[in-house]
Amino acid sequence: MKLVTAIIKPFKLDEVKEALEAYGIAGMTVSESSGYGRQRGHSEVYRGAEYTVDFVPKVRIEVIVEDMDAAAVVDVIVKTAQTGRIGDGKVWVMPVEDVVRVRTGEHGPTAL
Amino acid sequence: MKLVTAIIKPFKLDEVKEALEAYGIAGMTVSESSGYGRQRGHSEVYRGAEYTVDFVPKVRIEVIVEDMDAAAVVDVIVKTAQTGRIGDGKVWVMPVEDVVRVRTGEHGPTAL
Amino acid sequence: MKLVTAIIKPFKLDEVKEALEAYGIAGMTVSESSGYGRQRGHSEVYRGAEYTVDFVPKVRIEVIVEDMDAAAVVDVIVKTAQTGRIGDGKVWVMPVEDVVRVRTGEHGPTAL
Amino acid sequence: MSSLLAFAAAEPPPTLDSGNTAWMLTSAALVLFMTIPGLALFYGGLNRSKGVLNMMMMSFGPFGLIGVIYVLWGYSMSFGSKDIGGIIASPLEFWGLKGMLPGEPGATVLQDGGIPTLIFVGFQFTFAAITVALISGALSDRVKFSTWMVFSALWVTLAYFPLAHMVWGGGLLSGSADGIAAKLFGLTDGAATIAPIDFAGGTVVHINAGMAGLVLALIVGRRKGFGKVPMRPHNVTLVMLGSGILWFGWYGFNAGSALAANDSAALAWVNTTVATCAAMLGWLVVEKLREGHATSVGAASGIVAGLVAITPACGNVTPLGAIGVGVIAGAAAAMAVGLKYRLGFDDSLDVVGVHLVAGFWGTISLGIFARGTGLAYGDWRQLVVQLIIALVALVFTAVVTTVIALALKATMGWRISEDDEVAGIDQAEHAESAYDFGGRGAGRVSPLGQHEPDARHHHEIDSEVHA
Amino acid sequence: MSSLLAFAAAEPPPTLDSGNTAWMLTSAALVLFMTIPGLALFYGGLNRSKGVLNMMMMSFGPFGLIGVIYVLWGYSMSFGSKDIGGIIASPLEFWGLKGMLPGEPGATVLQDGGIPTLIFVGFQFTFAAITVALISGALSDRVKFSTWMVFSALWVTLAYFPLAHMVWGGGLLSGSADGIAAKLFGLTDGAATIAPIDFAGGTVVHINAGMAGLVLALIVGRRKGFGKVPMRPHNVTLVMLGSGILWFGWYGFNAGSALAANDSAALAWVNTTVATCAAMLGWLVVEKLREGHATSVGAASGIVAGLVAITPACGNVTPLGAIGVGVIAGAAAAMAVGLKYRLGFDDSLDVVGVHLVAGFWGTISLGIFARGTGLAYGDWRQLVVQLIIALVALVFTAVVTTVIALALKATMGWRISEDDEVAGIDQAEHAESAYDFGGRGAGRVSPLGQHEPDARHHHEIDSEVHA
Amino acid sequence: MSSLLAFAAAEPPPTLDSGNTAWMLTSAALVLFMTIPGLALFYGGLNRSKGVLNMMMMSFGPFGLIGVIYVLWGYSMSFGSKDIGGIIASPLEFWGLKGMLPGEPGATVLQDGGIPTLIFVGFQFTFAAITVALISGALSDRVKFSTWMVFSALWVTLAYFPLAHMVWGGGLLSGSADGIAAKLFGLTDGAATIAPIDFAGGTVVHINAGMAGLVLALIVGRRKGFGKVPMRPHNVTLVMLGSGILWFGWYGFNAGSALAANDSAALAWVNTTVATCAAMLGWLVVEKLREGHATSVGAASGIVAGLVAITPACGNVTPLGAIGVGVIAGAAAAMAVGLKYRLGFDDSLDVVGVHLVAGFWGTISLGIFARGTGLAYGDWRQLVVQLIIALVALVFTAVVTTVIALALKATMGWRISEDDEVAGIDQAEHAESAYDFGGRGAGRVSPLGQHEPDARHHHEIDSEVHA
Ligand SMILES: Nc1ncnc2c1ncn2[C@@H]1O[C@H](COP(=O)(O)OP(=O)(O)O)[C@@H](O)[C@H]1O
Ligand SMILES: Nc1ncnc2c1ncn2[C@@H]1O[C@H](COP(=O)(O)OP(=O)(O)O)[C@@H](O)[C@H]1O
Ligand SMILES: Nc1ncnc2c1ncn2[C@@H]1O[C@H](COP(=O)(O)OP(=O)(O)O)[C@@H](O)[C@H]1O
Repeated sequence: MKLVTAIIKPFKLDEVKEALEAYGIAGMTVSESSGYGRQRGHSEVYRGAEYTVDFVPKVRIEVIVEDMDAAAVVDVIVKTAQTGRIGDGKVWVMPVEDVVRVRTGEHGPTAL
Repeated sequence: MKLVTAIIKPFKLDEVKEALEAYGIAGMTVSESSGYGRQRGHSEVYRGAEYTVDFVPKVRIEVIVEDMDAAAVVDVIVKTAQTGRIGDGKVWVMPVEDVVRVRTGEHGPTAL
Repeated sequence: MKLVTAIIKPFKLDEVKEALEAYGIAGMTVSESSGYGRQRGHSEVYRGAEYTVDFVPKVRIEVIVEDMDAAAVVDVIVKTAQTGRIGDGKVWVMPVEDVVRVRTGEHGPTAL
Repeated sequence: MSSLLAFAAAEPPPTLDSGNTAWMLTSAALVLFMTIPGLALFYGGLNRSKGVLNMMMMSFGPFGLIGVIYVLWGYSMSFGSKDIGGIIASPLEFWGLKGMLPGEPGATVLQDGGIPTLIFVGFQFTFAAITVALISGALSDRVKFSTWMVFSALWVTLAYFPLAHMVWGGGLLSGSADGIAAKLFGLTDGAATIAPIDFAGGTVVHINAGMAGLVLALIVGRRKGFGKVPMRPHNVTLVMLGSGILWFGWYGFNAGSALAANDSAALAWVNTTVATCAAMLGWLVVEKLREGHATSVGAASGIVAGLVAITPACGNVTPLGAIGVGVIAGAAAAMAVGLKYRLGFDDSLDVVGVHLVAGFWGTISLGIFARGTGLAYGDWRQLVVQLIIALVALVFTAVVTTVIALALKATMGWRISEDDEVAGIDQAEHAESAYDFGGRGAGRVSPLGQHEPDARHHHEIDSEVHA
Repeated sequence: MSSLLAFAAAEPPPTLDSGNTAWMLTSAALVLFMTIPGLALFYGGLNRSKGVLNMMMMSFGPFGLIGVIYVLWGYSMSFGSKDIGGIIASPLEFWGLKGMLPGEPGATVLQDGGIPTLIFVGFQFTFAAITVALISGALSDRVKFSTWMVFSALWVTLAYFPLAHMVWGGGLLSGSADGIAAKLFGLTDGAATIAPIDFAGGTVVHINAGMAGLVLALIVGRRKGFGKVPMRPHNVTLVMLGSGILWFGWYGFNAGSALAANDSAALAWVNTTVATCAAMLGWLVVEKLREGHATSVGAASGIVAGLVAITPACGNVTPLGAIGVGVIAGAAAAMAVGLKYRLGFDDSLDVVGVHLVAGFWGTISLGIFARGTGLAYGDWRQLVVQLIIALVALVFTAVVTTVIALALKATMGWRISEDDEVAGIDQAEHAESAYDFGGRGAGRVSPLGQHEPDARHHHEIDSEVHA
Repeated sequence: MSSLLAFAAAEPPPTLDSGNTAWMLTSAALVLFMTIPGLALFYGGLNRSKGVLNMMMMSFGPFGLIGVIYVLWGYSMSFGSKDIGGIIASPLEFWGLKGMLPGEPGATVLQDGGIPTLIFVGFQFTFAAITVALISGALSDRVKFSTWMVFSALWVTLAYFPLAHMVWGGGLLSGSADGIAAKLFGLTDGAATIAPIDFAGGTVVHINAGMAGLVLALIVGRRKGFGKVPMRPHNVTLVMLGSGILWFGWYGFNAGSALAANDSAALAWVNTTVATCAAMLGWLVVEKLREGHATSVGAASGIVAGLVAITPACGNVTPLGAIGVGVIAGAAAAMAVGLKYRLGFDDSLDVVGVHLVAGFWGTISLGIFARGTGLAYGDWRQLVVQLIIALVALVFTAVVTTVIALALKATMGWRISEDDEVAGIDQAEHAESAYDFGGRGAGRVSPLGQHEPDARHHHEIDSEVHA
């Protein structure tokens, strides 16, 4: 199996979730994170001083998939999350040796 | 070495931590996340409208372990975090090529 | 490519970010997390009871790098984040099979 | 403010009453507290977190502006003696509050309860300011701050001051001999036999603000994602806090409108309390029956609905009548707030559902419950009078607000860019974010003035847009 | 409320005093502000975040209910003239506040300070409401909202109104000729020689609420994980805010209980201030010595303990005496709040440790410090009288509360399900969550009324239970 | 407090005025509310989250201490009749408020408005307490709580009471025959021809606190990372709430300083309002021009600057004059707050930029706008007098504060350790953290007293230090 990790813009989360559902992915795990890259942060002003916030809010999605699905899932995410503007994010794929469903103890693909 | 990642129900964190300690694991990293899967979210009501919250709060645990410990650690987590109810979570294992302890610069298993 | 994950003390984030920039790394993803290890938490007192907070706030950095950069990047992080005190954190390296830039759909090293 | 009609005509009593003055000093401060920070917190908490500061600034900003305006021409236009057609008074008569300061001969004019004119001015200012702030709830997350400030100045001058004059300053909607009520049912002792009742501002404040909110919601348009994306309250503790401050301050609003510390103020106090309690229960029961849960946002909203409804009525109904006014207000508003999703207008924080509905109900409820003259006492004429003033106020405001809003749409424009709306109005309009609990994620600090003032604002933001 | 005994007998003075009335209008609003939102925020901030809204609703909900009850039968039962056995008065005499409105002949009855009866009603209502709200601190995170509402109505009627009547309405615990104190040490001029003192509610409010909290904590049982899992305050800034609002509002409670703006109110003002300051220091010093740190939750708690203790005493001790009352109250409560862990009852937010302990101490402190009659002035009889009224109040409340609580346990039940408790009571009982800082994680929005009302509530939640 | 000079000399009128007393009871409570919790929230919200509780405790802690001190010797030193060299009065005369309680013969002394002496004591205490709390804004995140408490006690005694005596108690800076003003321009009817004006505390409160803040910021030194790491407000909704409470409470401060519910209080009410409105606009306009955005922290700060500036002037200028005082105050403070980065002193929350600048401007603005005697009315002598009292106050405070601060530096020390500062002062000094929204991350709970009190505090923390 593979772990697909995607860093995307937060407002794209709902769309990506729906696209993955439509593809047939039934589960995922999401967390908040901050990104640093080409996309610059913003300035804030408080009482006579200005602050630059370097990091930009991002959402981080993790989906475990079967090997054969990995490329397609990456594709779905990339297509849906794309706005064509700087800061759209990254998606990467890593090998997973085993997965277990906590509820049942099942191993491997059936645990998804 | 292996990285064991576990997505579990938040209230199981303390128990899992203790079980891992009992097994001999001395360190881990924990973060907040939200899960999507068979377990459904809940509804909230605000002034004439109802909202469905799709994501369910989860805790994400990362533990680096030596190769031989991986299976046992997965086992400990699964056993302790199990309630038998939908949404108990997933645990997965990935290969790690190197680990370093920042304080000393030690590499490999001794860095744990 | 490789994924370098680093767990460090939060106040070291700015320094590490600058050191990585200086090395030539242009992007990273950061999230808040809590660590458990040799470094102990602290106590808090509220109305006649005392609480021990076991987890210590940490920052989690993820950087995808080309294979040849992995060792050097680990080095830069370890050097910069080091204070020599317990709890400085861990850095680990994992294999990545593919990366995509969401904005353009580019694959592999050029996506970084 | 029941005694204002009398005041408009009567010569002032010669001595100051320290007790009444103490109560008015307190009441005026209480009404200020309703807006700053009460309403701002109530609305801010109901908003999404990316626009909470803008929502608060939509109360704070106009408050500052109207404070200055009220001293310059607002008081004079509302309560001056140089009436123009029953609709407005001359702005020049008391320009800059001239002639009213301590020691000035004609200026130590006292209201009939023996209070200094100046504290009456202060008290009335706070009403004008909160009315404008109330409207802002219809406009969250999408309006240029500059347009909103200009709107505030125009609207308070062209819609609020006239209505205050018509109702409380002896104009068309008052009980004066030239008013509509007198034309309808005749005069007794030189005033309308069946005088319209608006003790503390059902028409002037709530119908006025509610209708303006509806017009603006329609003209300005919806938030991006309205009805699709959830837009739920980001901080309910602020909502509860805001509703509590509003309730507390409302004693100044209602019992203060007796303009004296007397029997009438005490009745207003009790009626305000019991109607609000009943309205909270009314809202919660509707929720419980309809959705299965009584919510805390519902309790806070019921409180506001009850306060609004009892506002015109608090001096003229019995406590049992007040329970009736309240419970119906709470239930009706609870049913009204969902309408915006069906009808498709984005009255973001329910100015229409709460203030227009409850304000209208409160005004006509007097036709039923007013002691002695209501339907419940066998007379139908009060009901007619109340319906008429409510409708006239509604139409007047709708027209004036439409004209102002369209004029601004054509000139300054109302909406911030879509990019800015998605990224969040707090950053776009105020260069701020409300919360920083983690203390992480900021890079450099530079004192202002060390670089060019124009080179650095949020064009750096690569705003996040739906493609 | 020292003058109430006099009032019960005396004929009303003929004229209204606008100064006293102004102060009572203000005081009643201040006491309302203590609960809505003061106490709700104080308790809400001390609670875990998953139950903050329920905790606030446990103040708001009963407040609405008791507002209606007080107008219907509450005032009459507490202060009516038709006494029944020194314990209660007839609920019918002033049902719906009949006969008290402006203009009604026998109704413009004034209290002895020349204030309208209606504002006295309003003032007294706020006391009844806060007393019930205080109890809720013992019950966080685990109680059905419906049971709590029913309890509130029963308890205020069967425990609060009687005690108010006994102490302030001329009943058994007052200084009247038929009271216990008169039986003990005889009469002087038709009233007890050594009259019990409860200036603003040590027995009626704090002992009453504190004891009820203890009984309920025992009958309802502990939160899941009590004593094992940490349950610490989720938002200390709300706690500080709540304590500040409580302190501010308490001037209405204490100085307002003089029922006039006079010397006695001024003394109550100063004593309230200095006792509270001393109590805050007392609590902080205990913490510093015991744990090495003075905490802000400790400061807020010390403030409340001081306010509670000085409540019965504020009109009858010297400022130096008030320092003594306060410092002991703060230190004693700081030591008492840890007890629940040893004794194993889950008085979640320390109603017993703070209100019962400090309220009891404040009541008997008068036996020592009361000007003229306390031990410090060489007389021991006041101490006896104070001990007796404190103990009678304690036992009375314990019995009544136990009966009501057990009856509800057998019928409606007190506890939400374990699943719901673990998932969080805000979601389970109110279908809400307090905070949404991120603005993420919500899926669809649907206007209510478009699907079946019963088919959709939190049975969808797969609640998270300890297996 | 304009009437205090008269009071110092005059014999008290024989009767109590309930209206004036009602207003003073209210005003004193309002001023208390400014600090607890108003200022604490305002400062707390401006602070980083890791020090919000400490910042709030720096208001709460001294408040408790000064409450006790004021009763013991503070009132006597400020307003006693036993003057020592025009600088201070004997602490013994009214020790423990002796002789002032109801019923004590010489003690029912009334102020000239017919108010009980005790409520004047209460009112004045709240001024002393807030002045000390104001200073704390210069010291966030780095100061030992114990040193701050000791400083408070010393400073209020050696700097505040003397200045209150000099200005309001008939001392050197008053209009008395022995004062500086009388020496300059002679006497009329036994008092200074051109009396200094400080209606509600421009010198005594704001110049005093602002200068003390500057001295302490210099002596204590900067926060680690000051000027490099961003230190931005962690919760702007608290800042807005705090500013609203301050504004509301300030009516007690300013209009209450008339010591009566009369014309003068009404003028103070209106001037306070309109100057504050104008100042908010002034600040926002400066920001808009300079940075392109009007911020909400700017609005809140402008409000405070306006309130500060109008404080000395509110009883003696016209409403149009008040607009002038306000708008200049807001603009000037907006420009002043950036200075600290250039000059390199860490006045963390801008006590100098706001209170010293606006307080100084407000005091000398009277030289221009004072009705009848200001420059605008053709007389220059008021300006000279105002400049002199402002400068004398400045120098006096600078000297006294320097001496106290250096003495404490040499003995107790001011700073917490660098480790603690980096980890956060809330944990280090108070063993608390302000927020726990997640409810995760805590391990065990143990009731206090089950292990050794000294073996467990934050030496376990492996504090995180920059190596
Ligand atoms: N080397 C990297 N490793 C991990 N995450 C990265 C890396 N580079 C970028 N990111 C993540 O991707 C996000 C988008 O990258 P950015 O360079 O801003 O835009 P783009 O991908 O469109 O060129 C960043 O905010 C960051 O979260
Ligand atoms: N394919 C997946 N990839 C990553 N995380 C997943 C995946 N499927 C489920 N999860 C995580 O596991 C949690 C539990 O899954 P769920 O389907 O609700 O229950 P169960 O595992 O008991 O069948 C989810 O909330 C989510 O965080
Ligand atoms: N086995 C592990 N797997 C994942 N993270 C770990 C592991 N051990 C430690 N960590 C992380 O590293 C941090 C520092 O570890 P700790 O043992 O406290 O200090 P040190 O690394 O200096 O010996 C921890 O807080 C935790 O976040």
